[in-house]
Formats: sequence, C-alpha cells, structure tokens
Amino acid sequence: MKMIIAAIKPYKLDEVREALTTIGVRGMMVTEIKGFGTQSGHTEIYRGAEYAVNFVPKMRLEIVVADSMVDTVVDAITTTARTGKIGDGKIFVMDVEKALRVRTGELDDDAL
Amino acid sequence: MKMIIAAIKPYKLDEVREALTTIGVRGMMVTEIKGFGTQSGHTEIYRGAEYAVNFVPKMRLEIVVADSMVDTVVDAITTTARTGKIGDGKIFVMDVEKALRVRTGELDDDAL
Amino acid sequence: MKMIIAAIKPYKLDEVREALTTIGVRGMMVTEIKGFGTQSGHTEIYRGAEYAVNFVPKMRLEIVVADSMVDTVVDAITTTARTGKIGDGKIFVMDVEKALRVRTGELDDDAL
Amino acid sequence: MNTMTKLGGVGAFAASALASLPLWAQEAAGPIKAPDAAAMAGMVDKGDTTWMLVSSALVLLMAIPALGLFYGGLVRTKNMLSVLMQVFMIVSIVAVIWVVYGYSVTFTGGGAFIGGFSKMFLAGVSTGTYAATFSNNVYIPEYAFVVFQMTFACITPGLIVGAFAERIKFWPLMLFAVLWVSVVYFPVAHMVWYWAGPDFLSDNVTDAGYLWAMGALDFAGGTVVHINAGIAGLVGCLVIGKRVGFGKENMAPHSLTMTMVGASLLWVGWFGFNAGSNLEANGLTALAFINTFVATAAAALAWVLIEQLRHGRPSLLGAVTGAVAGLVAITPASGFATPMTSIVLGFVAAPACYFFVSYVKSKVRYDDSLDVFGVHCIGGIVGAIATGIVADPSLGGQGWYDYTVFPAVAGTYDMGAQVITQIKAVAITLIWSGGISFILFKGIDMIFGLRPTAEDERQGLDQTSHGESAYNM
Amino acid sequence: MNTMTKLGGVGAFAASALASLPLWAQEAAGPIKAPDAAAMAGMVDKGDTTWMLVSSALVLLMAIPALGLFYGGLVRTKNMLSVLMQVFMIVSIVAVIWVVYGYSVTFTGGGAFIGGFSKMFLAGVSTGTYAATFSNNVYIPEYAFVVFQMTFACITPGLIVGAFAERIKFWPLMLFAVLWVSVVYFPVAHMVWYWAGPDFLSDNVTDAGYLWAMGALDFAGGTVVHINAGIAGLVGCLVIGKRVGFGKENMAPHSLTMTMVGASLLWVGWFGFNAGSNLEANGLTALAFINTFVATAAAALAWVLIEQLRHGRPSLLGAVTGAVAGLVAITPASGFATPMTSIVLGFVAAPACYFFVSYVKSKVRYDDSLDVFGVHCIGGIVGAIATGIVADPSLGGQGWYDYTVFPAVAGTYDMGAQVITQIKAVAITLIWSGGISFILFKGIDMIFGLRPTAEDERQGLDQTSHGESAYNM
Amino acid sequence: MNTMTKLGGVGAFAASALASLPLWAQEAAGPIKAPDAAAMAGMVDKGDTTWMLVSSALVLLMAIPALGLFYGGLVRTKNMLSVLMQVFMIVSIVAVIWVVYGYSVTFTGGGAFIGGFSKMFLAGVSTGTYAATFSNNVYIPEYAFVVFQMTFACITPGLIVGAFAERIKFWPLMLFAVLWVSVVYFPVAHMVWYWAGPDFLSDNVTDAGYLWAMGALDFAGGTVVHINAGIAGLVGCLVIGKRVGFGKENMAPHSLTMTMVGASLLWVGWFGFNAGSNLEANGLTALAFINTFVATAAAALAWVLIEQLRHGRPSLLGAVTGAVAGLVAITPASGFATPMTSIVLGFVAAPACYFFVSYVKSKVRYDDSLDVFGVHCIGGIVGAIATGIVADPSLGGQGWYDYTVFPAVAGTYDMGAQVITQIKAVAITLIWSGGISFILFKGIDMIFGLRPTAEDERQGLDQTSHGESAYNM
Ligand SMILES: Nc1ncnc2c1ncn2[C@@H]1O[C@H](COP(=O)(O)OP(=O)(O)O)[C@@H](O)[C@H]1O
Ligand SMILES: Nc1ncnc2c1ncn2[C@@H]1O[C@H](COP(=O)(O)OP(=O)(O)O)[C@@H](O)[C@H]1O
Ligand SMILES: Nc1ncnc2c1ncn2[C@@H]1O[C@H](COP(=O)(O)OP(=O)(O)O)[C@@H](O)[C@H]1O
Repeated sequence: MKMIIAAIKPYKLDEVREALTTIGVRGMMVTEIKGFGTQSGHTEIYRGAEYAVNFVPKMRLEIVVADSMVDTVVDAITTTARTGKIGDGKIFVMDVEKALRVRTGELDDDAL
Repeated sequence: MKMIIAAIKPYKLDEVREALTTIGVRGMMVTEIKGFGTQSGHTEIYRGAEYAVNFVPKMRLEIVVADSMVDTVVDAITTTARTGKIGDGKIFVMDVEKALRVRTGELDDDAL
Repeated sequence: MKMIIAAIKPYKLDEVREALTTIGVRGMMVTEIKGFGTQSGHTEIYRGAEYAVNFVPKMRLEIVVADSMVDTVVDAITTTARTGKIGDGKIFVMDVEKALRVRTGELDDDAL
Repeated sequence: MNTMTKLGGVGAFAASALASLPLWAQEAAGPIKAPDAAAMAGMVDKGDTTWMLVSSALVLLMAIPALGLFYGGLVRTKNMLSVLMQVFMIVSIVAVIWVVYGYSVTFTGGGAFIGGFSKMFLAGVSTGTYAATFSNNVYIPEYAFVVFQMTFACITPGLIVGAFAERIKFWPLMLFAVLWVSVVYFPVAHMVWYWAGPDFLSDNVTDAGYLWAMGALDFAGGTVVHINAGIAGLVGCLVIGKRVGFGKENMAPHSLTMTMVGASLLWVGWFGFNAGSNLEANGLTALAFINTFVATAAAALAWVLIEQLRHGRPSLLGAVTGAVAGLVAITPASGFATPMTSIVLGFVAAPACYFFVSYVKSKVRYDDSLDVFGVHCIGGIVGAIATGIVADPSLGGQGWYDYTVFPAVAGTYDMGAQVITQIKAVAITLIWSGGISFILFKGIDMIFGLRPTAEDERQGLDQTSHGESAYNM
Repeated sequence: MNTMTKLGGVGAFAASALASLPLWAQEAAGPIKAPDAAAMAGMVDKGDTTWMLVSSALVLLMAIPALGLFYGGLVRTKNMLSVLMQVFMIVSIVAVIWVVYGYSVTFTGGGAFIGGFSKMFLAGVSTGTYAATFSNNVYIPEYAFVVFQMTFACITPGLIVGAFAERIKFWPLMLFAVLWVSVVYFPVAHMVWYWAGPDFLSDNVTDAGYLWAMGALDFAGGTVVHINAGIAGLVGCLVIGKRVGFGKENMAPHSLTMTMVGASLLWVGWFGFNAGSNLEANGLTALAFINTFVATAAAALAWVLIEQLRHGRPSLLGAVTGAVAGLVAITPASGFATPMTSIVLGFVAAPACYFFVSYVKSKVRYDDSLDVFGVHCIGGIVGAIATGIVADPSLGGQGWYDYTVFPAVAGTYDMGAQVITQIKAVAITLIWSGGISFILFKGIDMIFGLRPTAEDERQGLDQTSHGESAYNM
Repeated sequence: MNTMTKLGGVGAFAASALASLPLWAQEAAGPIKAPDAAAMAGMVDKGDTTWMLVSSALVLLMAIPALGLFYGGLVRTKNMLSVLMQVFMIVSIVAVIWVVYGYSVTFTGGGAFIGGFSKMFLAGVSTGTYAATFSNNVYIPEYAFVVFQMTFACITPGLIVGAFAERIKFWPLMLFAVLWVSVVYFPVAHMVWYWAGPDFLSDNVTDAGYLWAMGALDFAGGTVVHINAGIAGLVGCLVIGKRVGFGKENMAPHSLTMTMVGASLLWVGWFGFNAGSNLEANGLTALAFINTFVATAAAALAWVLIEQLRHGRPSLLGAVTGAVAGLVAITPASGFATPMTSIVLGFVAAPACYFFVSYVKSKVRYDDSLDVFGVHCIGGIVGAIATGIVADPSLGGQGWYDYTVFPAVAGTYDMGAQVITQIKAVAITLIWSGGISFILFKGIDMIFGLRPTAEDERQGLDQTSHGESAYNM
C-alpha cells in the first residue's frame, strides 16, 4: 500500500474529495496546514507594526491506497486541484508497510 | 524504527495515550484532523441553505518506535480505541530511516 | 527524495524557516500539533475541577528534499531549534518514492 | 415620530398631562400655543431628556457592535473584519455628515420632499433651543433630538451592507453610503418625519413632509429605515452579482456566537429605537417598549416552530433571525398596537420573512448574503401595512390624532383608508429608494468599480482590503 | 418590590417627599389615600418612568446575551449553541406567556398563593393605568411595571438550564420552562411581591401575598429568583444524571472570554434588576445601586483570595464566579444594607458558594454542570438570611415600614424575629420549588424523555439538536 | 465636574431654570443660598437621579467588558485571560477602597491637594444626603454621586495595564493599583474636581482643589483620567522592559473581533463618562453627548484616511484606535465645545496619536504594548490644551462661570490665559503621576518583582499566572 500526501488549495478540497470518491477511494485524513513555497504570503500592519505572513493556508490530504490505485489517485488529484496558478500544491507518495482497521482488525488492503 | 500513524475518535485520545505510556511509549505527535471514510458526516442548515459536512473530526497520532515495539503499540491502540462502531479508525505503519533528538543530537532508538 | 519530519517549539518556527530558506529549501508543510513526550504539560483548575493537560503545543514541519540535501537540512533544523531545554523536539527522516507538482506535473526532484 | 405618532403624542398628552405639564399651565386654561424658547424651557422634563439620551446610546449600540456582530458572525472568517469595518465607518462618516448638513435638510421646513440649509453646521442650535415632541407643550433639548435622529441616520445605511457582504470594495461602498443618505435617506426621513410640531402646526397646516401630510403611520421607521435599506440592499446585490463559489462552496457562518450576541444587543438597543421614538417618557413609551419586546419574542418562536416542522430541528440562527424579523415588523407599529396585537404581528411577520429567506431566495437565486431584503424589506412591508390595522382603536390600537387643531384631538379612524395610505407610503419608499439606489450602484460601479478581484475575494477582504486578520489564535 | 421594600418605599418617601410628590399634595395636608387613575396620572414622574424602562432593558441584557454567554462560555464548543438557544427561547416563550396570563395570575389579588385571571391578555391595562411603588402617592405607568416584571419572569427559568447543560433535549426543556413558570415562579412571585400598594393596603390589610404578609424581606428576588431557580436546577441535574464522560474526560470551558463578557454584562445589567426593584429613582435606588456594586466587588476579591490560598493562583473564572455569587447574595439585601455591610455580605457569600462549588459538589459527585445550585441557591440563601441582619437600623440598615397605616410609618425592627422570618421564607421556597420541579422533571422524562442519546451527546447538541455549529473557522 | 463645568452648571441653570427648580423657588426671588438637607431634598429631580445611575452603569460597562475586550483582543491568545483578569480585579479592588477611604479623601474638604477622613466608610452618607451639581439649587442623591465617581476611580488604573500587558505578575500589579489610586488618582481627582459647590462656594471661596481653583477646565477627566493613566503606563513599560521576542516574533492581535466589540462598547459607555459628568440631565448634557459622538467619528475617519495615504489600505484596528483617540481627546472638552469644533478636535487628535503610535514608538523602541501612552496620554494632552481654545465663547464655546458670586455668573473668557492654565494643569499631572508612578514601580519591582520568568512569559500568563486557557476549542 502507499500513502499519497497532497497539499492543495483549501477551496479545492470538496472537488478533490468528490473526484476521489468517484474513483473508489473510501477514506482519507485531511489536515489544515500552513504551506510554505514559491507562492508568497502577505503582510499585515497593526498600528504601524508590519508582520510578514510567510505561510499560505493549504489542505493536506493523506490517502492510503493499494499500490494498484496510486496512479489513478495521483491523476485524479492533479487534474482537479490544478488551476495553473502558483500554489496549486504538491503530491508525494510514500510506502506503507501495514494497515489495520481498528473496528474489525482487518489488515492491509482489506482495511482501506 | 517505524512510524505508526493512527486515526481515532477524539474522545479516545486520553485512554489511548495512557495505554501507550504504560507499555513504554515515551512520545507522540497528535493532530486534529477531518476524517473521511465509511462513517458519514452530517448536514447543517443555515436559513434554509443546506451544507453537507462530509468530514468527521478525528485525532491523528504519530508514534515513532523501535521495530521491536511496533506490534505491542498497534495492539494497544486497537484494543483501547475500538468501540465496534463505524469510525473507530485506522492504523498505518511506515518505515523511518533516521531519528534525532534536537536537544542532545542523540540518534535513532536513543532519540525516542 | 526524503521527507524530513520535525517537531519543534512553536516560537522557533520563523527562525527555522529562515535557516532552511538560506540553505535552499523551497517549500514545506507546517502543522500545529499537540506534542507528548518527556516535557511535561501543565494542570488547569476550573472551579476546583483539575484537568491535567498532558500535551504541549509544538510545530510539525514536513520537508521533502532530494537525498543529497537531507543532512544539511537536519543540521540546519537541529542547530536553530536547539535551546538545550527539554522539549526541543525530534527529527525523523522517511523515504519518498514520488513527488509531483500539481501546477506543472513536474516530477520528483523537479517538483520540489 | 411621524403622523401616526400624533396619536402617540396625544395619547401621551391624555395620559400624562398633569405630570408632563408645568403646574402653571395646568392651573391656566390648558396648553399654550406657539410658545417661545423661554416658555419652552419650562416645558422640558429632565426625565424626557434622560430618556432621549439613553435611547440615543441604545441606537448606537444597535449599530456598533450589535449590527456588526450580527452580520459579521454570518460571514466567513476571512471577511469578518471587512463587515465590522464597513458598519463602523458608515456610522462615523454619516455622523459627521449629519452635523454638517444632514440634520438641516431633514428637519427644517422648506419643501414636502426635502428641507433647507438654514441649520447647516447646526447653526442656531444651542443648549437653549428645544425640539417638539408629540405632546402639546412638551419639549426636549434640541441637541438631544439632533443626536437621537443622528443615530437613525448612522445605522440605516449600515443595514444595507449585509446584502453584498464578502464581495465589495471599501471606499466605493463608503462613497455609496454618503450619496445614499444624502439623496435617499434624508429626503425620505423628511417626507415621513418632518412637521412643524403640535404647538405650531395648527397655524401652518402645510408645514410638514409629504408622507407625514398624507397621514402615513410609521412610529419608528418601518419605511424610513427598513424598507428603505432593504430594497437598496436587494438592488445592490443584484448589481454586484453573486459571491465567487456561491451555491458550490460551504459558506456557513463563521461564528453564530457572535451572531447571537449581535441579535441580543439589537433586541436590547431596539427599545431605544422604538420607545425612544416617542420622544418623551410616558405611558405610551412604555407601550411601545412592551410591544417591541413581545412581537420579537413571538416572531422568534414562530420561526423556530416553522423550522421544527420543515426540518425537524429548530436552530439558533432561526431563533435570532425570527427575532430580528419581529423587531423590524413591530417598528412602525410599536406605538399603535397592543401587546396582544403585537404578538399576532410577530407571528405573521416571521413566516413572511422565512418564505423569502429560505424559499424565494433559493428559487430566484439572487445572493442576498445576509438576507437584508428578506428580513428588513419584507418585515418592514408587513409591519408598515399591518400598522394600518393594529392602530385601529376598535382593536385597542392608539388610532391617530389631529394636530391641525390646537390642542390636538383624536381623529376618526378608517382602517380601510389607513391601510391604503400605508401601502402608498410603502410603494413610494420602494420606488424612491430602489430607483435611486440602482443609479448610484451602477454609477459607482462604472466609475470606480464595486467589486474586488476574484483572487482577492477568495483570499478574503480582511487581508486584501484591510491588511489584517480577525483572529490569530 | 415586597415587604422589605416597604422600608424602601418609605425611606424614599422620607428622603424625597418634596421632590416625589406633586406640589398640591405638599401644599395640602400630605398624601392622598386611594387616589383614582386621574389623580395617579399626576403622581407619575417621568424620571421614574425612564428609570423603569432602562431597568427593564438592563434585565433583558442580563438574560441575552449576558447569561447565555456566561453559561455558554463554560460548556464545550459542541454545545455552545444549545445553551444560547435554550436561554434565548425561554426568554421568548415566557414573554408571550407573561402577557397572556402570567402578569394576571402574579399581580392581581385573589389569594395568598396565586392571583386571578382578571388581567389575562393584559385586559384593562392601558397607557392610562398606573402601578404603585413603595412610596405613598408615587406611581409609574402600568405598562412599565408589566414589562419590568416580565423580564424577571423571562430570566429566572433561564438560570436553571446551567445545571444540566450539555445533556438535555430542547423541546422537553421548553415544556418544563412553561410549566415551571406557571406553577412555581408565578405563585412564588405572587406570594412574595403582590400587595395592594401603599395608598390602598391600609383599607384592606389582607390584600397581599402569603410571604409578603409574613413580613419576609426580599428586595429584588433572592427567594423568588435565585433560590427558586437554584434548587430547581439541582433537582434537574439529579433527575437527568451526569454527563457522558463526567469525571473522566476534560470538560474545560470552551471560551472563558465569552464567560467574562457574560459576567461583566450580568454585573452591569444587575443594576436594573436590583436598583430597578425600587420602582422609582431616588436616594434609596442609588443605595441599592452602590450596594450591588460593592458586594459584587468584595465577593470577587474574596473568591480570588481563596484560590490564591488553596491553589497558589487566582483565576479569572474564580473572579467572575465570585462576582456572580456576590450579585446573587446582595439581591435580596440591596435596598436594606449599607455599602459597608454589603461588602461584608460579599466577603461572606463567596466562601459559602466556593465551598459548594469546589468541595461539596466533588464530594457528593452530582453533575451541576455550571453550578446553578452552588452559586444561585447557596448565594441566594446566604443573602436572604443575611438580609434579616443587615436591614437592622442599628447596623445602618433601612429596617422595614408599616403600610397598614396611612401614610406608612417605620416599624420597630427585631433582628431575631426577622431572621426567623427570612429562614421560613427560604424553607418554603426550597420546598415549593424543589418539590414541584421534581414532579415536573420526572413527569416530562417519563412522557417525552429529557435526555438525548449518548451518541448525540458525544457529537454535541449543536449538531444533533439544532443542526448547526457555533464556529466554522 | 470641575471649574470649566461651572459654565456647564450655569449654562444649565440659564437653560432649564424653570424646569430644574421647584416652583416655590421660582415664585421666590430666585435660588436659595446654602440650603439645608431638607431644602436640598426639594431640589432633586428624578430625571437627574436616573441619568446619574445610568451613567454609572455605562462607565462600569466601559471597564468591563469594554476595556478588557479592547485590550484583550490585542494581546496573544496565551495572555488573553491575564488582561481580562487584571482589569476585572482592579475594578473590584478599587471599588472597595473607594467606599473605605477613597471617596472621603477625594471629595471632602481639608486641603488643596487632598481631602480628609471624615467620610471614611461613607460615614454620614445616607439616602437623605445630597451632592451638588454645577447648577445653583440642583442636587442629586449623594449615593448617586459616590457611585458615579467610584466608576471613574475603578477604570482609570485599568487603563494603565495595557502598557505592559503580557509581561507582568498579577499580585504586584494589584498592589501597584492600590497604591497608585491612593497617592496619585485620589489626590489628582481632588485637585481637579473637589469644590464646595455652587450654593456654598461664595461664602468660602477657597474651599476647592488646587487645579480647580487655578481655573483649569476638564469636563470629564482629560487630566485626571487619561494623562494621569497614560504617563503612568509609559513609566511602567519602561521600568518593566520589553516583551520577550519584541520586534522579532509576530505579536499580532489574537482577536480583532473582540477589540472591535470593546471599542464599540467604550464608545457607548463613554456617553455616561462625558455627558454624565454634567451631573444632571439638561441641554448641556445633550451637548456633551453629541460632542462625544462626533469627535469620535471624526477621529476614526481621520485615522483611516491617514492609513489609506500611508499604507494604501485602511484597517479596522486603525478605525477603532482613531475612535478611542477621539474619545480621549474630547473628554475634557465635551461640555465646552460645539459639535463642529468637536469634529475639528477629532481630526487633530487622530494624527497626533497616530504619530506616536506608529512612528515615535518604533523609533524610540519602547514597548508600550497597547499604546496607552500614544493614545491616552497624547490624546489627553491634545484634548486638555484644545479645551482652552474650543471653550471660547467667540468660537461658540461655553466659556466658564464664576461661582464665587451667588448665583453664578459668566466669567470673561481669555483664550490665551486659559490655554496657559490648561498647559500648567497638564504639566502638573504629568509630573505628579509620572514621578510617583516611577517610584511605585521601582519599589514594587525591587521588593516583589514585577516580571514573570521568561519561560512563564513564553508559555503565556493565562496558564502560568492563572492556571487556565482562554479557549479550549
Ligand atoms: N519541498 C516541499 N516539501 C513539502 N511541502 C512542500 C514543498 N514544496 C511545496 N510544498 C507544499 O506545496 C505548496 C505549494 O507549493 P508552491 O511552491 O507554493 O507552489 P507550486 O506547487 O505551484 O510551485 C506549499 O504551500 C507547501 O505546502
Ligand atoms: N484510505 C484511508 N487513508 C487514510 N485514512 C483513512 C482511510 N480510510 C479511513 N481513514 C481514516 O480512518 C477514519 C475512520 O474510517 P471509517 O471508514 O470512517 O471507519 P472504519 O475505520 O470503522 O471503517 C476516517 O475518518 C479517516 O480519518
Ligand atoms: N516517539 C515519538 N514519536 C513521535 N514524536 C515524538 C516522539 N517523542 C517525542 N516526540 C515529539 O517531540 C516533542 C519533544 O519531545 P520531548 O521528549 O518532550 O523532549 P525532547 O525531545 O527534548 O526529549 C514531543 O512534544 C513530541 O511532539
């Protein structure tokens, strides 16, 4: 199994979720993160004191799928999350050695 | 070393933390996440406008342990986090190549 | 490529970010987490009811870099994040099989 | 505060004559016609002065923080400050305008549609000048009247911003507010609320605003404030268009806690708005106060019951929305109805507003972000027309009084005719405000542009228009 | 507002006779017995009318948003809206009931325990009818009295909900509130606060509520409001049972910021509650005002000192809890004590409440979520009994006045006897409210069920009962 | 509330003599000199009493929750409760002190710099004693005066805490507050506001505070409250030093929503502060009210325009900061200026404060966390000096009145001389408060230490000083 980690623009979350469901992804973990990258942040001024906000809000998705599904998932995310503007995000793929469903104890692919 | 990533029901956090401490886990990282899976979310209505909330709040645990401890940890989480109801969560195990304790520079197992 | 995951003290975030930029890191994902470890939490009392807060706020950094850069990055984090006090944090290194830039579709090292 | 409060006035007169008149007046043959300033000074009761100052403070409370929070809690976090800022600065700018020329053009004679410039910069107003109430020979310090009316001018344009919240540029909106109060609010307020006063009208029966003279009843501003602002909001949201992502993205309120605080403070402040509109503190003031209270309670209950029937669950947002609908609807009727008819009015207004907010809006698919039209305009219309009914003495209402004779006497009440008059007043307000607002929005849009870029709108107006974030937690 | 305020009344009379009486009354041989409505009209001071309307607004402020925020800030995020909703809708529903029959059964004669139905739907109340105060020949518009008393009826059941917050179904709770005000609040208020008035009692000495006639002193509602609600809360939380996870899971307040805002607004609003209870604006009103201020300050300080001693750290929650304990304790005594004895009372009330909140509760292990019993019932009892002491003229207190003679005269004060009377009044209230509340809770629980499913309780009432979330940030 | 309000007094007298005096006084040859308590009782108007009680509630509202929220919203989440706690407890402790000896040493005669102990524990104050206003023969219940003045004493030290927010220990701060009010606030208030009263001064022309006698004009507390607290704040933040991470870490406000709520409630409450300072409810009170309103509006607008010019974007924080600057600046002038000169004053005060807040502070690099010096001290100085200008009758101002003759008469106005006097009063306040505050801070720092450990400061004072968290969401 692989874990696909993706950082995307927050307002793309619902679209991506739907796209993934249609291709059969049955679960994921979503985290609100601060992204740092080429996309620049903004500055805020409070009573003359300037603060540079270097981070941009992003959504971080973690999806564990069977090896066979990795490419489909990566494609699905890429196509839906892409706007062509800087800050669209990244996708990383990592290996998962073991998976388990707490409720049933099912293992690996059955757990997903 | 392995990283054990688990998504559990929020109110199970304290129980799980205690269970893990008793079996000798000395540290972890906990993140509040939005979970998506079989467990369905709920709908909210604001002045007639309906919004489907597809995500369910979960706690995401990351625990890095020596290979020898993986199974004990997975068991501990499974038994304490299990309620038998949909949404109990998942556990994933991934490989960690290197670990370091910032304060001392200790490496790998010593760092945990 | 490797993913470097670090848990550091929140107020060290800006310093670390700068240190990493200077050594050429061009992106990262930052998450506010609750840390559990040797550093003890604190207790809060509300109308006589005591609650032990076992978690300590930490910042979790995820940085994906080319294998060649791993050590430089780990060093940079270690030196900037270190205060010598308990709770400075941990650094973990994991393998990344694939990386992709959503905007362009660039792969692996080019995606970073 | 307008013709229907003639009744108010005389009701008051009847009720508290002994108390409200200085003794020599009582010992004498009755009230004095056209008193001079020196005489007026003896016709001021410090209880009234205190009440008017308290009421003014309460109406400011309605605008800031109440309206700001009620609206702000309903937008997304990224636009919170923009809404608070819009309301706060509209209040500030209009206050200055009011002193410069607003009061003069609204509350001096001259025409049926607009007043004159004789009191610009409050020329001639001093601690020794007085404003008339609705009771013969009862006066209040003119400064108290100026500031009370000022608060109405300050909050009304603030109501409009909810209709196109989350997608408007700051300065163009401020420009709109300045123009709108000048060519819409001041004239309408003059038409409805300007008149010579009970001790002077009889000698100059034409010295009054157009709608006042027509006999329209509007105790505290159903037409002037709510219909006026409500229709302007609808026009604005149509001209500006829908929010990016409207109907697709989740636009749930970022803090219903703040919305509830805002609604509660609106309720509290509204007593100054409605009961304060009697301009003195007597039995009628107490009536307006209790009517405001129970109509609101009834409307909140009605809205919650509708939700229970339609969705099987009552919501806090529904409760507070119903409450505001009730407050809006009772506004024109507060000094005319009885507590029981006020409860009925509340029960009627809630479903009417609910229908527009939850049904019409989604059918027609216009993006009135915070339901300014559905709540203020519809609620205002229901209230304005219902006023013609509940004011009928045969229903225990206060009827109306004839100030063209001195001292004022009760007029004979014709419900049918009154309802027609009310409808006329509503129509005139809708046309006047709707039409001119359209011209203003279009004009400003063409010249300066009303709307930020889609990118800025996505990031949120707090950061892009104001360079701040509401929360850094 | 009840017998002890007889003193208030006459204190006022003594203090401000020249001011509060119309001149002809002064020139004449003194006050007039049993004046008719026309005469009463001349006995109304607009300063009093203004004060009563302001006070009514302040008491509404106490309920919404103040009480809602004070309670809401203490629950977990997932239940915030449910608490706000419960308080908001109880206010709305009770306001309607008050107009329909509440006022009539509470403030008309008929029996020692409950009034009659003659004023249902406020029949006979108009802008020309007046309510008595505690001073001979001083009247206020009846509508002002109706609405002031209404606010008390609206907030009292709202206090109860804190005891079983986070675990109750909405509609069954609303049903409880309706029944509770009808069979507990209205009767108790009638027993303590109904009487013929200073200009009429002497001709009909038995025309008063049971506890009033007994001579119990309760200036602003220690028994009627706080003990009444506090014991009902305890009974409720026992019937309903503990929250899921109580004692195991962290139930820390989700926003002490909101709790502080609520407590502060409670403090501000409480001046209307206590000083407003004098029904007019004179020196005694000012005394009740300052007593309310300093007793609260002293109790906040005392609570913080206790925390410093016990935990080595003072907390904001402790400070505001102490303040509320002080407000509760001074309520019955506010018109009787001196500022100095009020400070002492505050210093005594805080430790008493602290003991129940932080010690007894955890020992006995009942889950009074927001300490309604520990703060309101205990604080109310301390205050009610202490009133018998601080009212003693030998301690500078205001004593009591005898209205059975006309005009009223000071009665001779017997501290021992008065304390006994106070204890009796407390006991009767505890039994009446405790007993009936138990029956109501049990009955509703059996028929409709009071408690949501454990699953719903876990997910939170905001989503499961109301389909909304307090924050979407 | 001090000599300049002599004018106020007589303006009032002129304006409302007929209304404010009992008839027998009118029928007689005019006001009575040195009336006894019985006579005073006939010179009380319940409208005034109501106004003073309402004003007192409004000033408490300014402190809690308004000031707490305005400040608290600007600190980081981890210190929110510490700020709320500091303000809340300062109010509580000072209220107790006020009753014990504060009122006595401030408002009894004895010396030019401090009063006596004759009214300790409010000895001799009762529901039958009265306090003078600025009008001959107009009195209010003494308790109303005691509590109104109490609220001023409660809020003033609370203003100081903003200067060193996020880095002070709780109890040492409380100790400072106790000492500061005792040796700085009470004396300064006595110097500026104590005098024998209009019906008594003529017989004892020296019976007044030092600055009052000097003829300094301060309607509502520019010197006593704002300059006094502002300079103490600056001294405090210099003695205590900068926050850990100051200039390096992001210290953005954690909730501008709360700051806006605080600022709005400050605006609303300030009407009680300024207009309440007239001690009665007449035309001059209304003038002070409207002046307060428009100066604030103008200052908010000015600040926003400056930001637009300097940063190309107006901010909500700028708007509310400007509003508070305007409120501070108009405070001493509120009863002297005209609405138009008030607007000018607002437009002048904003840039002055802006310059210190955004420029001087960053240049000099002192860490006045919440700009107590930049807003309150600078705004206070601008307002105090400008008062000498706007009070000039040739500019429509109210001038000053001479109470050394009976009844009081208008004095001849010399703008140059008055401005000099104003500057003197400012200088004396700066030196007195600055000097003594320095000694107090240094002393407490040496004996108990003012500052928590760097570790505690990093973790935040909420957890380390109070053992709580503001939010658990
Ligand atoms: N090296 C990296 N490691 C981890 N996350 C990264 C890395 N680079 C970028 N990201 C994530 O991807 C987001 C978008 O990257 P950015 O460089 O801003 O735009 P783009 O992906 O279009 O080049 C960043 O906000 C960050 O969250
Ligand atoms: N494929 C997946 N990848 C990552 N996380 C997952 C995946 N499937 C489920 N999860 C996480 O596990 C949680 C519980 O899963 P769910 O299917 O709802 O219940 P159950 O585990 O009982 O089948 C989800 O909320 C989500 O956070
Ligand atoms: N075994 C672990 N797995 C994952 N994260 C850990 C582990 N141990 C510690 N951490 C993270 O590192 C942080 C610091 O660790 P801690 O033991 O408190 O101090 P130190 O690193 O100085 O020994 C913790 O708060 C936690 O977030």
